[in-house]
Amino acid sequence: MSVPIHIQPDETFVLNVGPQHPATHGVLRVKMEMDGEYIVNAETVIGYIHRMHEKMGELKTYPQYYMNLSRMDYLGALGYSHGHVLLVEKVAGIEVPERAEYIRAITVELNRIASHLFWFGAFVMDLGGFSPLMYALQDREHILDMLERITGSRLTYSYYRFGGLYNDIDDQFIESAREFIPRMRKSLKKYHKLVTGNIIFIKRLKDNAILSKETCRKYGASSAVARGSGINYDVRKNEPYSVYPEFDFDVPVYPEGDSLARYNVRMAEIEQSLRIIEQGLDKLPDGPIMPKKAPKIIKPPAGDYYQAVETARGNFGIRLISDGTKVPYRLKLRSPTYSNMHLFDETAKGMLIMDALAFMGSLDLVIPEIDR
Amino acid sequence: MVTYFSEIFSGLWSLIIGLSITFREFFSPTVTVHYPYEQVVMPERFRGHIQLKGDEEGNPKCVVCMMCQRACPSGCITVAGKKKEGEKKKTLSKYTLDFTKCSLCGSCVESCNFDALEFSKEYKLASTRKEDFIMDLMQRLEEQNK
Amino acid sequence: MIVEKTKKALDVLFPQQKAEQEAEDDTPVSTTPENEAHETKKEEPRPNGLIERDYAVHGYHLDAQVAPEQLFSAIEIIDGLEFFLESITGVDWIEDDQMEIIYDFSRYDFDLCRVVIRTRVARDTPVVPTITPIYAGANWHERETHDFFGIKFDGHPHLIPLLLPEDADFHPLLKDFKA
Amino acid sequence: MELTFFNVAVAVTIAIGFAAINAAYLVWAERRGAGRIQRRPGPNINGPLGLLQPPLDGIKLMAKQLIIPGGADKALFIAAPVLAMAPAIVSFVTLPFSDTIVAHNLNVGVLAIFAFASLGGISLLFAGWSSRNKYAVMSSVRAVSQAIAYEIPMLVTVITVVMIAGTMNLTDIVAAQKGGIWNWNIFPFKAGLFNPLMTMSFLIFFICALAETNRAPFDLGEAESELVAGFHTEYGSMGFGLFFMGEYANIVVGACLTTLLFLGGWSCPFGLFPGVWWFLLKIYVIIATIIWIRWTFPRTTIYGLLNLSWKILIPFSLFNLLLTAGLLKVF
Repeated sequence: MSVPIHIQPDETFVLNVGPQHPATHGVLRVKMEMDGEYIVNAETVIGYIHRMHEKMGELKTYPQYYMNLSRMDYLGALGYSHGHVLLVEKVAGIEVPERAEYIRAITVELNRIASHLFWFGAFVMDLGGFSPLMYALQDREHILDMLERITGSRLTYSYYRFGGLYNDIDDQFIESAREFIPRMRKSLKKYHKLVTGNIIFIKRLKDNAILSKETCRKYGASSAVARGSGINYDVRKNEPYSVYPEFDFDVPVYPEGDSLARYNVRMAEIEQSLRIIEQGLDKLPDGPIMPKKAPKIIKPPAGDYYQAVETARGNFGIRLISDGTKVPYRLKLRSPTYSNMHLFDETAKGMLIMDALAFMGSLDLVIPEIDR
Repeated sequence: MVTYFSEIFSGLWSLIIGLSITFREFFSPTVTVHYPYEQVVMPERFRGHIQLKGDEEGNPKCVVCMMCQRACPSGCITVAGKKKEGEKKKTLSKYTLDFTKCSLCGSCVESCNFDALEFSKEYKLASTRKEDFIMDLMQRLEEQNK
Repeated sequence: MIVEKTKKALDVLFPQQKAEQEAEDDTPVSTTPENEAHETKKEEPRPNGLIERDYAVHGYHLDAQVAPEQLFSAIEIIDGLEFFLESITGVDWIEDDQMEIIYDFSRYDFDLCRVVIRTRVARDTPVVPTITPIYAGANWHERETHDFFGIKFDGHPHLIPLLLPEDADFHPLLKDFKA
Repeated sequence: MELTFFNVAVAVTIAIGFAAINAAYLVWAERRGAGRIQRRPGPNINGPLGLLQPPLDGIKLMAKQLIIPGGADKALFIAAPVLAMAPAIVSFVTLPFSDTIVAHNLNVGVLAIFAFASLGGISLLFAGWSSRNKYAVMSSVRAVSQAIAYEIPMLVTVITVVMIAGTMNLTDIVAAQKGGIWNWNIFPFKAGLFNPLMTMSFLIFFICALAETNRAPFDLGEAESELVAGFHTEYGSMGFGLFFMGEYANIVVGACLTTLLFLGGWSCPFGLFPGVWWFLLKIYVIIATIIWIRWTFPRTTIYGLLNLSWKILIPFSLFNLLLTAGLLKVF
């Protein structure tokens, strides 16, 4: 609900929604020039957790770079490793066995659900409801335990290797994944009854920060931010990669463009990921998880290559410029939240600070992924 | 006028549904692990800090081939070996792991062809001094064997 | 079909390549644009022009190299064809003493076409016109490339360091940068 | 009971004692209730079931240093927490717990309590303004606008009840509701008067009580996720302790008032043996619902909150007032 503001220049004061603030989920600072509760203009200041992954990319060989990707976005780490591994396999021409592809798809989708659940809990807590966070984390705990059993760590899995996986999954993982799906559907119903139907929640998010298709295109927004404004763009469908063409799932798109639409998109995405996991578990072939002669030293031919992948937060792209040596010449990481967050400054003009922070919550930010 | 009232009643009804859910949650059992009193069991593939594997008589299987030192992205392993006279293979003299820099990616365990390294199940590693994390794995192996 | 449309739209920028194209069409020469690009890359830098790439290998369809002056008009064509800005990458070619800026574009709808526009600038005077008037989303990308490479984007409204601390005067991604 | 110094001293200490114990152990009840709602046990380490938690918290708070920020307006900064706690405690003096147990039976009991309640809004303004912190100023402005917006419908519903009972003396109001559950003000078919909207005015009063004490969906004053900690951001040890206790004391006062005005005070549902235990039972049921509501709903926006009050609560309560006046005139 943006109201035209008529401000006298000396009337405004600058409020630092500073690096340490409960609503920014990380070290992000928004310098807001405020007139009372209305934001006159907002300037996002990032870089507080910038670790220069791209320089590390130029100093380390390809196999040594596995762990950097999961440190970029710790909530949906597998999606990022998937992009990195797909790129190098495409460039170096490494064959990936069918079973490894399926396990990758299943674990990426599980990780996507875990990331969406964490977002759901944090978003409702941003709006003031504390209990849904605990329910969401409780469901997410099941996923983390499942993934910890097979990969060895809870968040920063370096589980994928060029050509396959670090180690294979066992029957207990398959059985716990199968048993997880109905339980997750039951709690999804609970969330819809507890939060989505709640009138306070709907009144809070209806017509909050409406993004037009044009703004999304100008800023290059992706995932729920673009799909919430009616743009049917999902890298798994637009540029099919790995084993996704075998799964039939649909991409939830809501035309309204307000925070409620972005919320609905992500909740529907959890349902779609459950469908993918179900089909993945049904079609899981046996066989090896690493090619017979997996090359130890990776030396991709010189040239300029690009690979885009759909992660929980949007279309993550890696550009690799290799000069034929063991170490990449230049590795550019295109992080989706970087573009999603960029449109915050323009949209937050004229909004109340409460609506602006609700809008920031609906963008699903992970700050280390913005700063890289 | 009708929508005005229907909106109020549907709003109240959604609030009551919300309350009913938390009411049911109130009476369902707690799911948290009370940490200091109940310990958490780490799964078998859990990646704690790496440790040396001893053969039957307890001395490390490591043959000082330096593969792990080269494979580590952050350079936290330093290995030193010396050749005892009369034996052709080098024996391990010093194996330190700088756990402050280690990011548990597992390249070292993967690159070791002599199965001399494994992940420990250690997760209670809080300490106030940095030096506690420069671990001498040989000494840990001896303690383990005792 | 969108790939051809973009190709035709971008060809207008390279009149001399069009003349060479006619010459090449009537004398069927076997070298496809693919490996012809490889050869030229080794000896002297690639002439400005549009090359069609194989998506399966490279990950994008069209690869156009433009001079810095033509950059603005090229981006306007791309904006006209409803592309969205994916990212801006800077590359420091220290051997041939040049800096390259790569603009990635992709599409929201289903007929897939990824376009890459690249410009090369001299390494010691890296100045490129900004594209923020067309794509507001390029603001941060340009500031970041300025942070890491020192490439000046003239006309940029707010060119202060984004990811590096405010008073940073070093450019970490340059090949001769010593930490 | 005539007014000797001794009687008043005993009555006041009992009232303050009741308020302090209640405020402390409500904190414990809220933390355990919230824990159970979120499938975790809540405080259970200090003492059996965590019952020693509130005193230990109190000691911890007192041990901490009370930091007064640099440019703060010292007088107001210190006055604010006292002003938050004082009205709640003082209004316990006039609250009757049963027809015999009352500290001081004022003839204008209802008026006195609401006079003290309005002081609460001022304490938020002092706290926010004097701690010279942008977040605190914003939250105090919000809290004051909320307090004003919700005082009006609250007072209008109270006037309706006072009109039905004919007096302002709380004991007499409860006496008017004696005899059986159908005689309470919450139900429309009271003897000699049929007013269908009474249940709704109970609901309005309950919502206003929530909003008045900055609780549940209306806790815009100390909105943790936006304004860091709202008006008591800069308060250290006992400053924060007083605000915290003040909030819970206000909740108890709100619950007592709802019981007295609408649920027939200490009269028993089937009219047999009235007594103070019915009164305490009703209070703690209402407090449990307040805690239950807090951990279920998200927060409303500032304009949603003000719209709710000005556009829905005030018209309904005024209409209810006129309807009751009309019915009283007719019958």
